[in-house]
Amino acid sequence: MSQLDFSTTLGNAWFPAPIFTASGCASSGKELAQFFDLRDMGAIVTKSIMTKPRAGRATPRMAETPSGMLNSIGLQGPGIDAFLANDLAWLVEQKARIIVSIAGETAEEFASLARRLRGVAGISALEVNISCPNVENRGMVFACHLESAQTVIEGVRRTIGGDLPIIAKLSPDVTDIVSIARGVIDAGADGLALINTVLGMVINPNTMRPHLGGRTGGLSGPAVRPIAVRAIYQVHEALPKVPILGMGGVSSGADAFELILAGASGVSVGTASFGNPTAIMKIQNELRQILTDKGFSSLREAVGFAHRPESSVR
Amino acid sequence: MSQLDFSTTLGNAWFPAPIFTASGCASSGKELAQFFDLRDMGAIVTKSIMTKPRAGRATPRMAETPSGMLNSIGLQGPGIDAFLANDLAWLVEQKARIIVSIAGETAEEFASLARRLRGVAGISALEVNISCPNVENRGMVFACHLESAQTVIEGVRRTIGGDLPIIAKLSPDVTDIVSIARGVIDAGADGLALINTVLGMVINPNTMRPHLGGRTGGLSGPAVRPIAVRAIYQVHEALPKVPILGMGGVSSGADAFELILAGASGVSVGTASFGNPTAIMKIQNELRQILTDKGFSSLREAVGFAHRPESSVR
Amino acid sequence: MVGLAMAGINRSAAQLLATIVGNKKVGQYHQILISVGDLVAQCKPGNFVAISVGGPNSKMVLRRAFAISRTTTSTQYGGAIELIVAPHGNGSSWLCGLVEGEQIDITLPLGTAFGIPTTNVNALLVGGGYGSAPLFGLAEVLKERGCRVDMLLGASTGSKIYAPLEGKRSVNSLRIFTEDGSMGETGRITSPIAQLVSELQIDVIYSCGPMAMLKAISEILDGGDVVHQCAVEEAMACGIGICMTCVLPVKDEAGKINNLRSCIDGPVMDGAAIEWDLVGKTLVL
Amino acid sequence: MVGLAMAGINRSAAQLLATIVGNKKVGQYHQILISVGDLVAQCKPGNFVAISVGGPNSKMVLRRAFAISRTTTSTQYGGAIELIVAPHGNGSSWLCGLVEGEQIDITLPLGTAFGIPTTNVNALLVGGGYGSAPLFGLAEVLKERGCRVDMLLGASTGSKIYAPLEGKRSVNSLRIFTEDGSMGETGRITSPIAQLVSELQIDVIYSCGPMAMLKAISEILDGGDVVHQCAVEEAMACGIGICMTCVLPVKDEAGKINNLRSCIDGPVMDGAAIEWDLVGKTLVL
Ligand SMILES: Cc1cc2nc3c(=O)[nH]c(=O)nc-3n(C[C@H](O)[C@H](O)[C@H](O)COP(=O)(O)OP(=O)(O)OC[C@H]3O[C@@H](n4cnc5c(N)ncnc54)[C@H](O)[C@@H]3O)c2cc1C
Ligand SMILES: Cc1cc2nc3c(=O)[nH]c(=O)nc-3n(C[C@H](O)[C@H](O)[C@H](O)COP(=O)(O)OP(=O)(O)OC[C@H]3O[C@@H](n4cnc5c(N)ncnc54)[C@H](O)[C@@H]3O)c2cc1C
Ligand SMILES: Cc1cc2nc3c(=O)[nH]c(=O)nc-3n(C[C@H](O)[C@H](O)[C@H](O)COP(=O)(O)O)c2cc1C
Ligand SMILES: Cc1cc2nc3c(=O)[nH]c(=O)nc-3n(C[C@H](O)[C@H](O)[C@H](O)COP(=O)(O)O)c2cc1C
Ligand code: FES
Ligand code: FES
Repeated sequence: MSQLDFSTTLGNAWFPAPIFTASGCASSGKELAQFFDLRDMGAIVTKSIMTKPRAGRATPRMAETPSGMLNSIGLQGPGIDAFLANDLAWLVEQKARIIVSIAGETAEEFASLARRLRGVAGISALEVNISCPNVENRGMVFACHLESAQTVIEGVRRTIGGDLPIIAKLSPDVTDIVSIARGVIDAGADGLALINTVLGMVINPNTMRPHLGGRTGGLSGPAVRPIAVRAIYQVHEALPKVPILGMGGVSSGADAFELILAGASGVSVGTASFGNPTAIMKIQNELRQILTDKGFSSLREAVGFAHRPESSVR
Repeated sequence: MSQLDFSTTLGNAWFPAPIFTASGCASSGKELAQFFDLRDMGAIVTKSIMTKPRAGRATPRMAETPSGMLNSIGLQGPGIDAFLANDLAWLVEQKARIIVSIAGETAEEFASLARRLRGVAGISALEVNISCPNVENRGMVFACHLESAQTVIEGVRRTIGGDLPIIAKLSPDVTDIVSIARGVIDAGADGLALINTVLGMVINPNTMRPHLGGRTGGLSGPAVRPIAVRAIYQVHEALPKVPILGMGGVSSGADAFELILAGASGVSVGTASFGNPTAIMKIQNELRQILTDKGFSSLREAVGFAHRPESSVR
Repeated sequence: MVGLAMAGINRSAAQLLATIVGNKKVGQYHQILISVGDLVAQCKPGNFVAISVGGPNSKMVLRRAFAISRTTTSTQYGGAIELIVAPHGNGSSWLCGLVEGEQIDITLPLGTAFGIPTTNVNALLVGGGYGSAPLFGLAEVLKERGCRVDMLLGASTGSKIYAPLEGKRSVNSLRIFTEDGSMGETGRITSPIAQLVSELQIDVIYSCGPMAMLKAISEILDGGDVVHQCAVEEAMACGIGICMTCVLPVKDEAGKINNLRSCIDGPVMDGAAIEWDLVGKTLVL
Repeated sequence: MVGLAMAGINRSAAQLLATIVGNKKVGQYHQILISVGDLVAQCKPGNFVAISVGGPNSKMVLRRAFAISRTTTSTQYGGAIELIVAPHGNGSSWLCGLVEGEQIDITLPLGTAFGIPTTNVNALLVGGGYGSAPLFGLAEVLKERGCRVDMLLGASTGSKIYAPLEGKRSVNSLRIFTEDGSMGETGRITSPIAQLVSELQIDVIYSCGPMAMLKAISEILDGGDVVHQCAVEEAMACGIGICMTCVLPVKDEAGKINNLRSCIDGPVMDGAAIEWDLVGKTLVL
């Protein structure tokens, strides 16, 4: 049997392996690096960085739910300056592949973050987390409205120029994810990240009030995997040429395989790392085995396989 | 300690207890009746009935998912004539309280179903399941679009007259559930049922194709409970006077209590009955105990309690 | 002749916390004995049970269905049922990992039973894999009625043949087929059926096993007057008739095809009434 | 004097499948012994472990954190750690239900340890509920350093006092407070602190217990020069610093308040640096 080609691409960025961290679920990378070598996975996707340092939301910031969890971190982070000086510099030094996630409160903030990252060496791609509230438009989430989503991506595209792939991260909390996906691609995104967390709430039985400091939170973990698979499948069906970084509830190689069959070219792992610090390595090894066992000679062949007519066998 | 008032109302319909079956999860009622007395629960909500007999979707129709399941039944049912003659007649005979759920492919079909039910004795309320595809509008789900949702409810309201409460059942798969909720109330609904299943997909690792005959399916069970709580909370916050029949992943009294605190006046139980035929009785008994333990003198006091300022204690 | 039990709801069904009183590995299967008290009297060959799996913190929300293989009564633990479980996925593997004394939440008996002829007929019992499980109990009942009972068992390989020694005594002949030839004759279980039907003047075939096997038998019998009582296995979410996930297209007497629930109008169904070619297809009424 | 260990990432942390070698009920708690081999050498009083709960089919996706109560080495099972677990919700109850020989997925040692003074000081150890767990091991270490060690334990009721007999030997005095008076003196554990601090000329307080207790101690000590090393307990999703759920508002030397992760900048933190009034509030930088 020939060697499996496990590499993948997102736009013009190439990665030797298809498993990534999920934004906000690997901090600055240092913390996971004591459990495995960051270079062994596809890439680290950094937590979404904003212009200024941010303290995030009030605690409690998490609630465990059946096969999932809610979080309301509120994008706590050091701000772009400290991020570039410390976190990014460290990651570059480690020779890890890096996807930087950015978030803003206004379309202008996204663009100015992109400007700061333009030309910074060692970055493979930019993930644009538009699943955050737009302070200029009644706190509506950018990714929930076509125009605001497009405005952000256009601004980033214009600022960053043509080289660095832009991956727009979408929220599943919309009536029609395909139209948002198409819109951000038209606006200049090279790829899509699907899905961010699903809006949820847990009420504390003791206080009888919303448990999270932020009242609502984002649902992640295996509970949401069927929603992620559906979103990836729908978008890949409509836009088969657009690369997708899939995520949502992946905690095994079989889960990652499911997202890839649906249309993901790469898979981010978030919540699973909380439950198991070596989850990413486990998932990556299991996925390699599954692809080999199924007779695929490359990861690429498996991407979107679920869309082929039943008659096309392996 | 005084007796707990466990009764509830949805519009002008009164129920001695707040736990109901969920539409499509209790068949015609006969099947559960061998495990407990149907009169002991709030009411049976029938499966959504359409005009003509319907065979539903192809099998496989279900896939288990982490803490949940997908279904793609496709509204299999006997049609309104056989339903009235057999299922409804039997339920009336049992002296069960009955909420009839209706579904249609066109707004006109909903109205004509309402016409058939007008004046039929023994029905407490009508649940209008608008979470199904509108064949006249590219198969778009009625509940996902304000106008189509409103058109259905207006038609039903006009036909049914003023007596029977109309409960509009909404889909969580929308960008802004509050605007849909407000819209259907404006259009004449007396209450809301929240939430229907969340659109999802599972890919079969063996065939490497979507597992369900209908490709996508509806996600239900504990996995979706945080989404249900959030939807109920958001809608109750915006429309505190509108009664809500809550549902989504309830499998214990504590779960039901959570939905009630969020704003539900009654709670439907679906998937939990598949895993446990006596789930409804268990949930109802546990809920009664919790309300008593917390010192509530009536269920009604607990409805929407999570919205009261932290300072208001029990 | 052989009336098909179209019971609808199985009125004897009850839910209980039952104790595991035995768990033995037999080939690739686990023979699991569960104490269920007086309910054994209600369990007929063909009926199944639905079991809650994974314990109190389980992410598995649905029950798993298993055919009742045999019923016994002992002075030690009273009435008990036996299941033959293949450790396949998470649910069945969990069940196979239970030890004596542990308790499970179980609903039983569910579904239709094999119809038992009122006169002595010639019966052929065909079991694929763990599908043989309910056939040994059935064979005993048929022998008591004075029937001639022959049996065919098949599987891909020998370790997937479940054929208890005691069971063999109750049949007139037993032939075993494996696809890899590791046990009995080499080949498919369906290959000898046509010949046996005419040689042994078979009146009724009782079958249990994979859907493809049941379908193949129905096709072999098509047009003839051999009755085919088959125990089907469709994915079931509830097992008690409330979810509509387990349907099969079945023709009624007037020739109308309808999606029937295999959990309450089955699992034992009339093989000739099932529209095998429509299984997994969208039915238009 | 007493340096606070601000270790950031605990470089000794490792993940392993560990075997339960003991599980004993003590009052309302379970004393659980886990074999972890040579890692015991890395475990310091104040460190904690994170344990995967519920087994392979668990709906619980997050680990649970437990303070390391003691470490031991035996010829029988090598190095082992001891936890004192209150069976509270699903995760801890599952853990308390494990029997000897079962395996758990565990990450350890995590977080900061109690800072140990380099000179002999007077230390007061204050433990609420199972918060006393890490204090006995700490007391031994302090005694070895020649410190005077006094201890206060408190809980709502007597069965929630965890006070091993052997542990008592290593302290100069032990006073117990219960709110219902069912054991020791009646009242809150915090009531005698101010007096003890001056009577015994306390240099450092080591505390572990509910957040409200830690806060109350900090308030008592406010403005004075007694060092307060407290082991906090914030809800943790990961325990290894990657999720940002476990933060507390902490003032740095320049007086700037920041949300620090209590799993890697804690659980042992400087009580005087924590902005107790801002816990659970939104911080604006
Ligand atoms: C009427 C009936 C009788 C059965 N009798 C037996 C028996 O005697 N011995 C035995 O080992 N198994 C039997 N099965 C199959 C059994 O119910 C489980 O489906 C099987 O053990 C796999 O479950 P799992 O949890 O291990 O696998 P998982 O992969 O975890 O199952 C996931 C889901 O898919 C469903 N599913 C998976 N495979 C099948 C299948 N082949 N048929 C139906 N549903 C499936 C399960 O019910 C479950 O909901 C029977 C099924 C039915 C419907
Ligand atoms: C650093 C640290 C040390 C701890 N040491 C001990 C110990 O020595 N002995 C002991 O019995 N418990 C200890 N705990 C608490 C323990 O981690 C669990 O939170 C507690 O056992 C409840 O978990 P559960 O699964 O039983 O409850 P569940 O209600 O199922 O827990 C649900 C979720 O809420 C979180 N949670 C619930 N209560 C608390 C709490 N009081 N503090 C933090 N998170 C909570 C859990 O971590 C979990 O994610 C410690 C916690 C931390 C953070
Ligand atoms: C604690 C936590 C923090 C997160 N922070 C971010 C973030 O900063 N930016 C972002 O785009 N997504 C963030 N996410 C979403 C994840 O990147 C991912 O899209 C989601 O959790 C689904 O994947 P999972 O189920 O594997 O966790 C966060 C998720 C969690 C659980
Ligand atoms: C098998 C199945 C069939 C359903 N059929 C219907 C239906 O006919 N009409 C309807 O309004 N909702 C239907 N639903 C949705 C449920 O009524 C309910 O809204 C949803 O399942 C969430 O509740 P649960 O998590 O308790 O199941 C169905 C759900 C399931 C699982
Ligand atoms: S399994 Fe639910 S109806 Fe048959
Ligand atoms: S628990 Fe995850 S960062 Fe502290």
